[in-house]
Amino acid sequence: MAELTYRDALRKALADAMTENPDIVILGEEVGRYGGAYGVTKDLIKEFGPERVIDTPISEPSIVGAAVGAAMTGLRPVAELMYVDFLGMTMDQLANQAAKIRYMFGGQIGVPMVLRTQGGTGRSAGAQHSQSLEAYVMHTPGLRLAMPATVADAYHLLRQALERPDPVVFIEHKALYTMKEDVDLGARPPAWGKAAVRRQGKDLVIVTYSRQLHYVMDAAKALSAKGIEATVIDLRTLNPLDFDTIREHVERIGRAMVVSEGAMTAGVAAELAARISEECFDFLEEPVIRVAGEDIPISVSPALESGSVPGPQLIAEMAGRLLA
Amino acid sequence: MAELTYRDALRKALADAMTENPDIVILGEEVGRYGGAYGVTKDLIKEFGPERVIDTPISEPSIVGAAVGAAMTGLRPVAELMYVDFLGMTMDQLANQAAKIRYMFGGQIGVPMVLRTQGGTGRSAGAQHSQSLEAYVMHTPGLRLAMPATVADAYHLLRQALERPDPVVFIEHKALYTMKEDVDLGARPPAWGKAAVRRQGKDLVIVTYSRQLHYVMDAAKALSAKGIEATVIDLRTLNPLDFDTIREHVERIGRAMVVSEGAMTAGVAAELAARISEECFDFLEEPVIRVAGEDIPISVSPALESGSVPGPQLIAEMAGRLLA
Amino acid sequence: MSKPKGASAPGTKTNSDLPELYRTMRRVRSFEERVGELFVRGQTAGSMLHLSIGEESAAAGITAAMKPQDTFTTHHRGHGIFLARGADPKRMMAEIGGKEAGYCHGKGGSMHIADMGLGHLGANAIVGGGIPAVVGAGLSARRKRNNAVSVAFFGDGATGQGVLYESMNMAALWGLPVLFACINNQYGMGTRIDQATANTALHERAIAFGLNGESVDGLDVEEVAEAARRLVDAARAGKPGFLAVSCYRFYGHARKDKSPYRDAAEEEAGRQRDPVAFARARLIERGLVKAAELDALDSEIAREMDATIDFTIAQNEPPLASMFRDVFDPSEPEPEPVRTRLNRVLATEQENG
Amino acid sequence: MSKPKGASAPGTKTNSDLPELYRTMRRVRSFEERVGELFVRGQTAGSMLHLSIGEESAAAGITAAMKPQDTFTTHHRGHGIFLARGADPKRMMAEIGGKEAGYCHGKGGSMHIADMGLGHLGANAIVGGGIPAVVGAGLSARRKRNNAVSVAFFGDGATGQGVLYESMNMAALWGLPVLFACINNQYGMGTRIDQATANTALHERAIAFGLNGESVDGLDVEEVAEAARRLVDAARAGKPGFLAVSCYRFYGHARKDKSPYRDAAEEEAGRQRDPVAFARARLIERGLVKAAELDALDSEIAREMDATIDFTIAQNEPPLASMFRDVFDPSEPEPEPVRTRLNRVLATEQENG
Ligand SMILES: Cc1ncc(C[n+]2csc(CCOP(=O)(O)OP(=O)(O)O)c2C)c(N)n1
Ligand SMILES: Cc1ncc(C[n+]2csc(CCOP(=O)(O)OP(=O)(O)O)c2C)c(N)n1
Ligand SMILES: [Mg+2]
Ligand SMILES: [Mg+2]
Repeated sequence: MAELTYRDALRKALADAMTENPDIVILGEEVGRYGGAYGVTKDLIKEFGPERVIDTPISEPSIVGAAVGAAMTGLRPVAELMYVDFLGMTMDQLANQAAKIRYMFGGQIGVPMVLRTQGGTGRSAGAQHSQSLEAYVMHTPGLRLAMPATVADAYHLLRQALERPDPVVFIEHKALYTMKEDVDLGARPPAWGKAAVRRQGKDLVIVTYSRQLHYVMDAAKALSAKGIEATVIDLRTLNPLDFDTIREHVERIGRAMVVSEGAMTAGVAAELAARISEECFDFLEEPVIRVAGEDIPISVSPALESGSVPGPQLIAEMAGRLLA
Repeated sequence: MAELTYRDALRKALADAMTENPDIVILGEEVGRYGGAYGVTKDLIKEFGPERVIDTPISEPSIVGAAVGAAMTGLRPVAELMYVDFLGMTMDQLANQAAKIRYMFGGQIGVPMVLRTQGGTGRSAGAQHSQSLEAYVMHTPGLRLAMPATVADAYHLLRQALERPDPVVFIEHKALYTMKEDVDLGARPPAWGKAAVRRQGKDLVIVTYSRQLHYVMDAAKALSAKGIEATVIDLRTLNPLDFDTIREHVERIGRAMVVSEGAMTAGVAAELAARISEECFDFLEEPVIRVAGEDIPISVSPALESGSVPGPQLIAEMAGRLLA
Repeated sequence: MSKPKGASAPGTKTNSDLPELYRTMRRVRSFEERVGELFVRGQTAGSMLHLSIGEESAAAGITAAMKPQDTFTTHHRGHGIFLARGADPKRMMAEIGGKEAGYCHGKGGSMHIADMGLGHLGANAIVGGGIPAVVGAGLSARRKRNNAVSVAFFGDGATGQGVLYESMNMAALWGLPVLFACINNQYGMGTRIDQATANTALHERAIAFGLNGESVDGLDVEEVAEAARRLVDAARAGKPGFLAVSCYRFYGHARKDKSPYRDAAEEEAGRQRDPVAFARARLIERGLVKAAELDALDSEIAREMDATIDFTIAQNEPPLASMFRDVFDPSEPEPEPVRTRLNRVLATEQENG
Repeated sequence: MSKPKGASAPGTKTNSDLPELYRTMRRVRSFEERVGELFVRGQTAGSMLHLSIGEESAAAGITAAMKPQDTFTTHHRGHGIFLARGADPKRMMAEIGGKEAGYCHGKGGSMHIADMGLGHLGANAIVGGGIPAVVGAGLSARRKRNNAVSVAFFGDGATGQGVLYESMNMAALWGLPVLFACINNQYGMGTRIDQATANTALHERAIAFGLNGESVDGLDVEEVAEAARRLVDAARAGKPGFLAVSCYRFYGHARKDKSPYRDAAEEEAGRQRDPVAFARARLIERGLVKAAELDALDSEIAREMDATIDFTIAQNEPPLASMFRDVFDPSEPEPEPVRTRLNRVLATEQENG
């Protein structure tokens, strides 16, 4: 057991994987000398050299496109987008190229790359640096999507992503980098694609991922004090989606809430709610409740920023009312 | 009443609006001399001149970005993306700029532009020219989204889009351009943001939009022959979303299906199904069924292409089983 | 200084403007120092604050070449440009503090400040994001025949972004009244310009696309102002241009960056290339203004800028309900809050359930 | 001709290759004519077919400069390049017909054909979409020390796309073994090159980014081959390059386009600039091959290419179930079909409902 931050767990995952696999290269803005805007790649350039830790110009479309080409020619690139908000510039290379190449070319070749990035609110960074855009990725056939909520998952999911045969978008949360946990990295992690049940309770199931897991756990604690016990499922990966785990608990409990930081409309929460509603219909005693980001841009004003996304209080309040 | 194609209705909407409003300009690839890849802007350059119908280089991000700047400085641009599949290159300008400018700048100014494009299957155009990407747009706060299914709507929705104070993404369907209808353009259209009930029936509600409306109507006919009567709602705009109309019918009928050509996971069908499931929970006798595009890229092979998206048969079959 | 200055007549020697250019630069310097202070005092909204200290000649020199009808976009390091254009430093500072009284009512902050009244079409947190807008503004100017030029301000780092070349190509093709103004402060975060591109003579690219292109030393604000006038005038006449102003980013990229990737000697030399000090020395050297007068001016500016901090601290945060405002036009319904939706869903439940 | 040709030793005069270059060009011409025929016979998958007739010298000349280990990406008009590189015309034609026997089992079609065996990293229906991949291939080559060059083929229209400049900048900065090969057929759909850019000397942009840059007349395949050899060799040595091959798109943009935007005289003149005819005349003029021999070669090629049509027509469509294959690696579960999902949901309903 060692105390580690989310940031350091990510860094260690990269370092360990790079030590084992010489084909892994990192490319992105400020990943080398600067060590990454959020410090995740700190000193990796010293350890692995500039041929494997490549500082790029500010050219997001071509960073992702170069990763595609590198992946097709025998490397295993980790491209970094400094903010998930820049996904918009790269969606052509990501969704039209990386995601479709194996398919379009009839299975001749895959694109085993990882696109690492970070999203979410918490730094007063404004409308173009605070978004949660995982829904764009989840909606795109051909892409895998991992979003670690814990320090252990930061490590394990990134290691696993670096073994996958297909492109993985790996979205960290900017508010989690300094979070610490005691972790035993030697312990066997859950398999890739498996959700984790973070808490068991008989009254309702809350399905979530990434930073919202922590808000949900806080809410669950508050609910517990009032005698309401929630089962909390952390999805860990949104593609693959471990619906079996969701189904098992929802069918048993009959009440479900989904929580996501992304904007509500046509977002991840919509998919989860739709899926639960259709697959577990006969078991549901109440509608599946979506607690998600407001359908508005994010402000720099800290009050408006935190008001724009779910927090423990809203989650607990709505869960309480669902059971009232 | 005059017989008009969807294409010509769009063209007429542009021409009529441009005649009335000298601030409207069109910019995009091949919109001028060529008349548009699908002929929608045919001869408009002759009528309105190259200052108002602007042929651009192949630079999608900057086409959308230029439209943003033009809209902020007093023009009312209609930017054309030849295929919605190119949205990926423009998502930064669309989602980070056009959609957020009014908000980020505290309401100082809006971005009254229309982004016209077309999507969908039907031409063996392959994975990068056949997508239905409306979910990306619907998920993005700040954007309006219109998707006409009929000739009359092609005209009226485009005219209305050209009066809106905010950015409207206007997605046509490539398989509809040659569709003909007898239309009376003088008749008062439904208000912007209102859905149209295309058919009334007591047994189930089918909510859809764009080309799938026609498949749904075909399916409804087949169902009717078997004694099943469907109410069919054509959304016309996905933002604003006319949920009141959906609610009214679903609450009365108790069974709903949503049909969309877009990939199922985290798509428009997910939003509609989630919304109906949560808001109409107590009225639903059966789960809301999603019939949507497969979570796969689109092939050029005509058989695989048409197999990848819903058709009248699948819709009718599933509706029939829902009522069995 | 609360209104944009009209440019001098084309071709005028700019020497006579030096006192005014100095004053503008001094105000930018002082304002930015106050932003740093506001941050230290924990009164900014976040830490993503990018000071333009060292780059004042670009702000002063280029805005001096612009006319009232002209428009512009800026980047994440755009305070100085906006102030030089005539912004109210109080409303700027309040915006940086995320306050209701700010230019954007606390929604935009440092990186998304704008003022349509001054033709400021907006700062941008997307590197290169504001560039194509000037092409559209150029199209508007041409159609409206309003003789306006539109200037895109951006950093050397933005030369990595493809949209710049797309936009330059369009501007050249259509002969638009547009200037691409690149503030080359030698760094994009921790990446020195020669670590980001093989040919650091950035203006050569513009020439290859058919624009006027120049690089100028930002130490001397008069040189900047003259080059800007040449290029803005040509743009107004239908030949778009590109101007790279070479300068040095005195401090870290954002407030928390201590620039460990630069060595002390380099920083020292870079800070020697101070356009404000250079202009001051020249004013005295030319006998245009006395040192004591400049001291008095500097103090007056310092007092003005001090007041921006007090003003900002005294302001309120925007009200929570304002969150749903301005997503769409005020004539449109606001987006429904999650809470309202859930209240309805859960209320129905309680009635019917 | 079913394997890629090794390049001649650097610096060799290419004259001696002319018969081979002619043969390659002739095969491309014949193949493309058959694609047109297949379309007329209603046997293609769709009508988005872009013939490279008139551009054969770029395909033949540049691929002649490439070595077996080299890789490349192409654009929507890439049949000729792939064939010149050594593709099997039957599998190509089958792919264009959307058949199971095609290179991509009918999923890719004309615009998404690829063959890893020949280093073909894929055609692209996104203008400019395949360009940045060669930067990545260049990084691989360097890390793997495999001495491979990667070539991005694209049209003049792709010079409107920002990714081209981003990628050229990266290639120059890192000294990658990469060539940007622009087939300048004067048009992007209905837009003539001078209607898309102010400076049509496209190679000047590359030079401004620090690459080697040349423009060459595509009428003469030997000139193309020589320029390509120079630039590919330099790229292999670490100096990336850009080569614009000027030619003329003989026919419409895609099969249905009759090019009403071009006048007859221009088309006539353009088609006079026929690289295949030019090479043929030169072969005879130099006494290298007799006309009768060329006639025999042409007939042999015609027969080979005729067979591609028969082959294609005889092939099957891919089975419907293959639709779910190859979204992900074969070791992974296939995406669940909508029908399967609905069957489960509706079955549960029937059990429990
Ligand atoms: C599209 C995009 N990529 C990356 C970033 C992160 N980022 C912010 S500023 C910056 C450096 C910009 O350098 P430059 O353009 O030279 O401006 P400077 O900071 O030097 O003023 C980077 C990489 C961003 N904001 N937007
Ligand atoms: C990103 C993108 N924009 C637009 C198109 C539509 N389109 C297909 S080919 C083409 C013209 C391309 O011209 P050029 O690059 O010169 O190639 P050519 O057709 O002349 O070979 C256009 C605009 C596209 N496929 N992709
Ligand atoms: Mg800089
Ligand atoms: Mg061309």
